[in-house]
Amino acid sequence: MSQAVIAVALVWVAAAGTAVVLTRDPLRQAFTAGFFGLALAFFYLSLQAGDVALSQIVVGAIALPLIVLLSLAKVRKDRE
Amino acid sequence: MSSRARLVFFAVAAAALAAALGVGLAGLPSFGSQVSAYARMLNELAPAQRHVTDVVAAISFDYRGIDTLFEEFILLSAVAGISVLLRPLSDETRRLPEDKAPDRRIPPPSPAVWLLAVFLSSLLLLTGIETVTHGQLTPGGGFQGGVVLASGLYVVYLGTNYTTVERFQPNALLEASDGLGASGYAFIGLLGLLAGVSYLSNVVNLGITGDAVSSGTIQLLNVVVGVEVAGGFAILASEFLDQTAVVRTRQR
Amino acid sequence: MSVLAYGVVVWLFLIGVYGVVTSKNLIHLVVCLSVAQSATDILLLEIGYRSGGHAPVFVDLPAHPGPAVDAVTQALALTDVVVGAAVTALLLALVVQVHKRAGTLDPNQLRATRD
Amino acid sequence: MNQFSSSAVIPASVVVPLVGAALMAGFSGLLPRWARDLIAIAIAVATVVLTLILTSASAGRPMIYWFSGWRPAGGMVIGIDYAVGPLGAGMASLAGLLVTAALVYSCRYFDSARGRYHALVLIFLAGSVDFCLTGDLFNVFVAFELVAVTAFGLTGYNAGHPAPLQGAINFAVTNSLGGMTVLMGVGLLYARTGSLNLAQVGQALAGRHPDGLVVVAFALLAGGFLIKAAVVPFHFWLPDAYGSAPIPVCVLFAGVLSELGLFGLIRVWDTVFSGAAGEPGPRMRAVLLGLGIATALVGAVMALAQTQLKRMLAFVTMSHLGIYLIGVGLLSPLGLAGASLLVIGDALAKSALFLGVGIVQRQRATVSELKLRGRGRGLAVAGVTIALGALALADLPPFASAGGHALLATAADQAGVSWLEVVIAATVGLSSGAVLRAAGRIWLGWGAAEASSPDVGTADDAGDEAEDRPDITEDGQGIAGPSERPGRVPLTMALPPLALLAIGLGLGLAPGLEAHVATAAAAFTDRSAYAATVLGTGRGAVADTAGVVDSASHAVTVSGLLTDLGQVAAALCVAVVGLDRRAVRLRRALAGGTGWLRRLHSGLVGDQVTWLVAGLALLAALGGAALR
Repeated sequence: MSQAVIAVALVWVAAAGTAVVLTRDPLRQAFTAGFFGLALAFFYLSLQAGDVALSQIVVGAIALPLIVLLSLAKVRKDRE
Repeated sequence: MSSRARLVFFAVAAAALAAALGVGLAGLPSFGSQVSAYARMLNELAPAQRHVTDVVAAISFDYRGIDTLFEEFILLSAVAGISVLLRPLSDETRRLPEDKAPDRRIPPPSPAVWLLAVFLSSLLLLTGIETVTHGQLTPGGGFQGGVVLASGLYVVYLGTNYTTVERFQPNALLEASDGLGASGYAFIGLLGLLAGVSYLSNVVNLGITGDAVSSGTIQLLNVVVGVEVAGGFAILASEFLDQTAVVRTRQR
Repeated sequence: MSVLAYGVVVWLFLIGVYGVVTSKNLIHLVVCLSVAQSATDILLLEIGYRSGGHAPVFVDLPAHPGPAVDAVTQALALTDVVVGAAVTALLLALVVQVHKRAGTLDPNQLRATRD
Repeated sequence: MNQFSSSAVIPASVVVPLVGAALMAGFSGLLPRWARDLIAIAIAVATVVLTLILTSASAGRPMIYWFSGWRPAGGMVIGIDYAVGPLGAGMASLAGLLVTAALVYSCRYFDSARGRYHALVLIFLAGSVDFCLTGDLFNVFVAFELVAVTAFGLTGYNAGHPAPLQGAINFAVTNSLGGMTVLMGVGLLYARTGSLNLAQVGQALAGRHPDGLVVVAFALLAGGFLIKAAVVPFHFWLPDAYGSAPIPVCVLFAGVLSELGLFGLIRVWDTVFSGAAGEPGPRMRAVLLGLGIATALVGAVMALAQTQLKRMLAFVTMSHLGIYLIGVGLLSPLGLAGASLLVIGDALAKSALFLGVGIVQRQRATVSELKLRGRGRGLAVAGVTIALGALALADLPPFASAGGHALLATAADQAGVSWLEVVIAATVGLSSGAVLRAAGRIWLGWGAAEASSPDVGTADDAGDEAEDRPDITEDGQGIAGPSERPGRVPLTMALPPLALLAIGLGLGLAPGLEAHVATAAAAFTDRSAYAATVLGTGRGAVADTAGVVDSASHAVTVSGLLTDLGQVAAALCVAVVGLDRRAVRLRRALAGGTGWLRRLHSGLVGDQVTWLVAGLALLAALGGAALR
């Protein structure tokens, strides 16, 4: 894939990663983190790393956000 | 340290570390300019030697198969650790939501939702199995397929209500598949020893490159990894769900 | 291009660590740690990239496909993704319990091990 | 033993504990508690036997095992190898021995969370063995993470209390960052050399002047290992984790876990970086000795300031890690041999100490030295264990640690830094003195019942809170807690600490042990012989060990024994000063003078990570100064 696509993906990854860190509210962060996971997967795909991209999607965009949300739900329930 | 002092200290330290990393990374060959001779050799040899089309699978499960054995046990340890951490302790009870208000029954999910969940989860099941078993051919394999299989189970959780699933207690089955998958990897490695070669040597018939059944132990290992990962991730999700849905601190 | 590619690695690692240092919520902290961790995968894959290279999947290729990218670093990154997921999940379990036992998620309020 | 069976021992030493752990995790719900205990202990013992076989079989020259049958071809390494030498295999058997002791001890100690405890402990063992034997850089990273992930879960095992959970979080965050730096270092070296094999990477770097990339790769790898080894300023997580983990887990941590970090450091130095052009050795020695001295002294001073026994032992552990780093950092075979023998001797003593404290905790429901004053009656086993353990840590002959101390002293002498003896004696005097002070207060009833330092933090109470109250689980298999039914000390808890001390004594009496260890260390530090054996380029390449062995067999001298006794006397003095009523002003002054150091140990993960970043930057600067 062309250099331009990779460059765009790199900027996207850096911006999304920064957004994840700067999103201080965990609930919103779960969504930015999912978005970051997708950005990473896209970047890996642009580097011709299909296996890693697939892992990144199932982990970064599905499994981890799910567990973060469940942890948040538990924490909120405890506070009630 | 006060939070201000910490921030200043961190800023200085991080700037120094960034400079150091910059110096180190500047020594790398320019981006995209070269690939190691080791990698070139494996790209060239693996399809012929191991009857795979996805060289990454051959490296993960054959050339560097012992790495992946330990990787599976990292996952197993994490799942076991999470089960330990989230086990209901002596001051906690497991209480299903309807126990709180016995007169108010939770309505069963509507048939449409149920149907959708069954459809979605069977779709995920098929995709998962396909991903697991074609690891030697295309990107994907035991790990990725395993997570997809586990997510099929999540969908069942979502489509019915969790307490119904909870009644069936599928955990023993999931734990067994987690443990069987991981030990299966270790046992398949023994085939090499039994054949008089090395541990994890690929001694099973390699088949024809590109066939649905090919690449010998690479495919077998993918299958056991799929079994382990599916069980492991399902346990993981159900431990966290359990905490949210049924585990309560006992009132004092 | 090299500056951008390797610069992103340094940036993501340090911004993730910055998040860990300044975090006021343990769940946020754990996710920041996973951001720092992704920098390592990016570095590995960048090391193995070859401009114009095709994926190390030798199926349906044109007659003269040219060089492939490094499959070794991909296998390493694959392992690291799994390790990262395992550690993140384990940390979240710890966080859930800490909240139960200490009643707070603010890492600066956790004083049970202060000397 | 024929070719096949002797080589199959190598993979068996990791496969046996792994298979056991996986089946334990998957099916142990089907087995009663006693069967789980028995199976887990049998597997640990089997692993000890396998690694002991390897220790003796690899004494002549390293055994190389290529997994998946991929031997190097055309000068290029294809697969992953285990490069088994007596030092690595010996370390692995030490891990197995401590795991066995911990498993026996936990039979009647707490609930096993349906066998997952056994699974985690056995995987910890397999990871340690892998770490000690592997010859592949990336596999080192995988082993690093495997050991770490099991350790995080085990630290937080008593999930009903805040202290272990916080300790586990600090531990997990800092050590995960360590894993990341290791992996980045591996990536950089791979980019430079195109290989992941220690021997081949070392060959590629040998004889060249290190540039920025190699320096930073070293700093990242060393940083990761030093985080695990809890070297200043990466050490803050250690007291939090070791001070709050369950006692049987502390045994594994104090004896093996951090030592693995030092093992990784010296392994990578000796196989990869030591061949660099420009004679980096002497400058690197200065860096490592500086870090070692700082760690030893900070640990010892902090140990003295503690009244919570587990946290005190955690700092004692840390101060001894500093001493090992001094030995390793001398970068000579004799120094490494001294450190190795000390690791073995001290591990046995420290484990016995932790187990002794565990008995006290079970019977008295507290680990506060002050609350326990004069309440030692009826705890004879624990008293003997703690007193003897502290003396063994002070290198009292004939414990095995005394031999290690002698080797280390000779090595320091040969390197022209004999003043290190003073640093070591001070460290050992302070840290063992702290333990002896506690023993005096508990069993002799000496000293006051309140602290001399006014600013005692919360860590003191955390010890009581973190007591290993068995948390009864859903299967109802928990054992009644100590507060409910202390009763007599079960044999499974009394025997392991005594057995460990006896082994330490027996090893110290074994003739020629110093020479054996020195031979092993000489082979370990010979980079080109290692590379030739792994890559199969020089069949006859055997490290020259004659000179080292000669020094080693003359290391134990009368003056050396007197130094040992001097250390023991110093420790006793420290203990007396710590207890005597007349020394109260001195104690106040000391407590006031070290208050700033204690306040740095805030237990906050944000502080710890900040120190970690600063330490990495420092290491990069020092590494640059040493290597270029």
